[in-house]
Amino acid sequence: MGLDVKWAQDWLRLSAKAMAEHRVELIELDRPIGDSDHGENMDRGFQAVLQKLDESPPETAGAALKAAAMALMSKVGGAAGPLYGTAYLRAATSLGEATDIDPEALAAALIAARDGIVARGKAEVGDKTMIDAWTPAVDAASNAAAAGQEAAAVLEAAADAAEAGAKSTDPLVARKGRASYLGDRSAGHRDPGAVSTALLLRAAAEAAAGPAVGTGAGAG
Amino acid sequence: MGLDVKWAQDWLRLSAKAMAEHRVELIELDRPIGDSDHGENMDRGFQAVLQKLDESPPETAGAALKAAAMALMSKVGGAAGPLYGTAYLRAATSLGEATDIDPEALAAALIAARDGIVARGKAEVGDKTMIDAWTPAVDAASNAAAAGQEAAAVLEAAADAAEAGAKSTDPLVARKGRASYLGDRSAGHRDPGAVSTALLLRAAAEAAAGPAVGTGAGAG
Amino acid sequence: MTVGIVVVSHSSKIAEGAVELAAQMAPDVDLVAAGGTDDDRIGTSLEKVLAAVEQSLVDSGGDGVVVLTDLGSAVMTAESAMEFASEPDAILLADAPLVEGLVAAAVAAQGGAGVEDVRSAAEAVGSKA
Amino acid sequence: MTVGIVVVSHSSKIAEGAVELAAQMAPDVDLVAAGGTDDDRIGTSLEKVLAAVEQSLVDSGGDGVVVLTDLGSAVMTAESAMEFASEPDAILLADAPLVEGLVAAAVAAQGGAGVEDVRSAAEAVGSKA
Ligand SMILES: Nc1ncnc2c1ncn2[C@@H]1O[C@H](COP(=O)(O)OP(=O)(O)O)[C@@H](O)[C@H]1O
Ligand SMILES: Nc1ncnc2c1ncn2[C@@H]1O[C@H](COP(=O)(O)OP(=O)(O)O)[C@@H](O)[C@H]1O
Ligand SMILES: [Mg+2]
Ligand SMILES: [Mg+2]
Ligand SMILES: [Mg+2]
Ligand SMILES: [Mg+2]
Repeated sequence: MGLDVKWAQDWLRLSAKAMAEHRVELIELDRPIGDSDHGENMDRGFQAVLQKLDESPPETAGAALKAAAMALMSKVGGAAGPLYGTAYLRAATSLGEATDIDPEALAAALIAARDGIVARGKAEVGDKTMIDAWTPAVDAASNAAAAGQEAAAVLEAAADAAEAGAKSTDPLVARKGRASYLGDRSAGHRDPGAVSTALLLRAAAEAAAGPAVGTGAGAG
Repeated sequence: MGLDVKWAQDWLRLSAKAMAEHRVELIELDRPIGDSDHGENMDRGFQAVLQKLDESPPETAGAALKAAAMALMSKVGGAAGPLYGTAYLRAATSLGEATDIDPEALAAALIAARDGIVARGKAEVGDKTMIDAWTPAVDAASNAAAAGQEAAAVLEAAADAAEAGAKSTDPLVARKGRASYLGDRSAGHRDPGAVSTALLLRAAAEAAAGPAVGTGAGAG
Repeated sequence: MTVGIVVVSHSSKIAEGAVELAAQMAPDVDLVAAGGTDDDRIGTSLEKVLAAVEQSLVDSGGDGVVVLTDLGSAVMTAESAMEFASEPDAILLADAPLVEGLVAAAVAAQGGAGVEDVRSAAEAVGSKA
Repeated sequence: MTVGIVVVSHSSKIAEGAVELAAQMAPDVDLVAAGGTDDDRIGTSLEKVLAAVEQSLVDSGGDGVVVLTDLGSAVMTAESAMEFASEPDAILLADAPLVEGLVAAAVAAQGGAGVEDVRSAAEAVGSKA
């Protein structure tokens, strides 16, 4: 049995929890190379996601991610809004009506998400953005899926790679987003969006591995 | 006997009267090729000039023009503020402490005023600005002074030339100021600043020719 | 009818002020401000931008809409809004400085320029007139 | 201490909004808004600009001041103010888009750049990051 709407809901609920818990950390990361709002943005955005899930429980994983996309685009307020919004929207499209998501479909959805961020933000690996977490993550997920691993393991590989990718932004000079205003002075700081990406993918892995969380899980 | 502080005060009071009377006309001229405020700007500016003159009556023509310059720069609000402000300031500097201004000194002050506008706004004749009124005006004034004419006649020559200069802006395409945003569509309209310049120089001629006007005239 | 213009800024004050400034030279052009987050913090809001674009599509009666933006994330929000808009093909995003480009675009629209020319007017803004 | 920055706009809303936006990325930089006429119509005021520049000269403690402007008459008002300022040589006018240039200048000032480099940062603003 692959992943379903319960997983998607758990993922989003664990994401909201992670954003709330790491709110201050993400704000502090955004301070030296941004405008000190990434934690606030993500927390607000995922609170809106929770509200949407409660208001109208989705029938499929795709529907859950689409609802999340709309909430993030409307409520985040910063660059992360259209970026994550587009990512979740493309992932939702990739998943379609699927109710039993196998590892290949999962990896394809993650690739679609990453491609959406690239389409929206035009960043490449090395530009010191969330793409530096997403691209190694989707590569790791694809490899794990191709190697025949379970969905939970695929997501764990993605989360591990995203964490490493986030760390890899430390020495980089930003070429996209607000941090690019700082030029060389952006080096020596970790990109906040890459860190939030790692947190979100870790939440996805936890949702696939662990027991149910939160309230409205498993409507499908 | 040349011009004195009484002339300068009369000039400024007649200017204020002209701006109030032509307020709507200047607004209408500024509508198709600007932002419909030139009449409002000039009226407000010269009301502030009157207030300054009443508050502290100037001792010399130079002091009167300097007070007017400061009032115009602060209260006009549009391009005409720094432009006329600089003009009156340079004219004041040119006149210095003079209490008996001969036609040569008068022409020199007008030239200084025009040069101030050029220094501030970088416009040339043909750019469809107030310079298209000022430059023929100072040329006519210089010629009249060199030909040995009286101050009143010098100013009348300047006013006549400014009026012709203002009319000459009708077919021009604006290359400076807001009207330049319109490109070719600025042709077929008279420049409001050139018209206000003609009105101000006409006021100068009337002040030199006629009897005293207003209240606080002739403190020097 | 003229081309409509939407102003997407991180600040509702900037968007409103820019609209007031441009309106002086373009009184017949529909200028719509979409600044700030939905709760008026500094940031952008897809909902605000989408609502502004849809209003502008109606106001401009088929003549098209040009969108101006300030910083990069406003561009991304505007692009997202275009994907959700009812007539994406009628909307052009200008790569121009917000305030200066808006005045140029508004004057072009007031003069009856088409949507492509309005965008070009914004993008052509160089040194200050 | 950092370089001070003065924002001269025809609109007090634009000037204030731009300062709020830039302050997020440059919390230690003194940013002073000088927008609108003295009675807050659309336009510029020598008195407001001069007061802003003098305040900025003090705030910046000798590090210098960069002035950003929107349309042409704001440039002329700023140049006039510089003639009356107590330390004209410490003030540089940037030929840059107001909002976009301000953010770049503020970030440069926050990073400790000198007055010439702060101006250059504003003037180097190209496509949106
Ligand atoms: N063009 C882009 N492509 C990919 N990611 C980007 C881009 N611009 C910004 N980001 C990401 O967005 C993060 C900042 O998000 P956030 O603080 O919410 O937005 P803002 O910068 O508008 O305040 C950055 O750390 C970076 O990872
Ligand atoms: N660079 C310039 N050089 C000379 N005159 C100029 C310049 N820019 C504008 N003007 C004059 O200013 C007049 C407009 O004044 P006004 O309406 O008060 O200012 P604004 O255009 O800022 O609203 C124009 O008609 C023109 O004569
Ligand atoms: Mg941020
Ligand atoms: Mg932000
Ligand atoms: Mg005007
Ligand atoms: Mg004006």
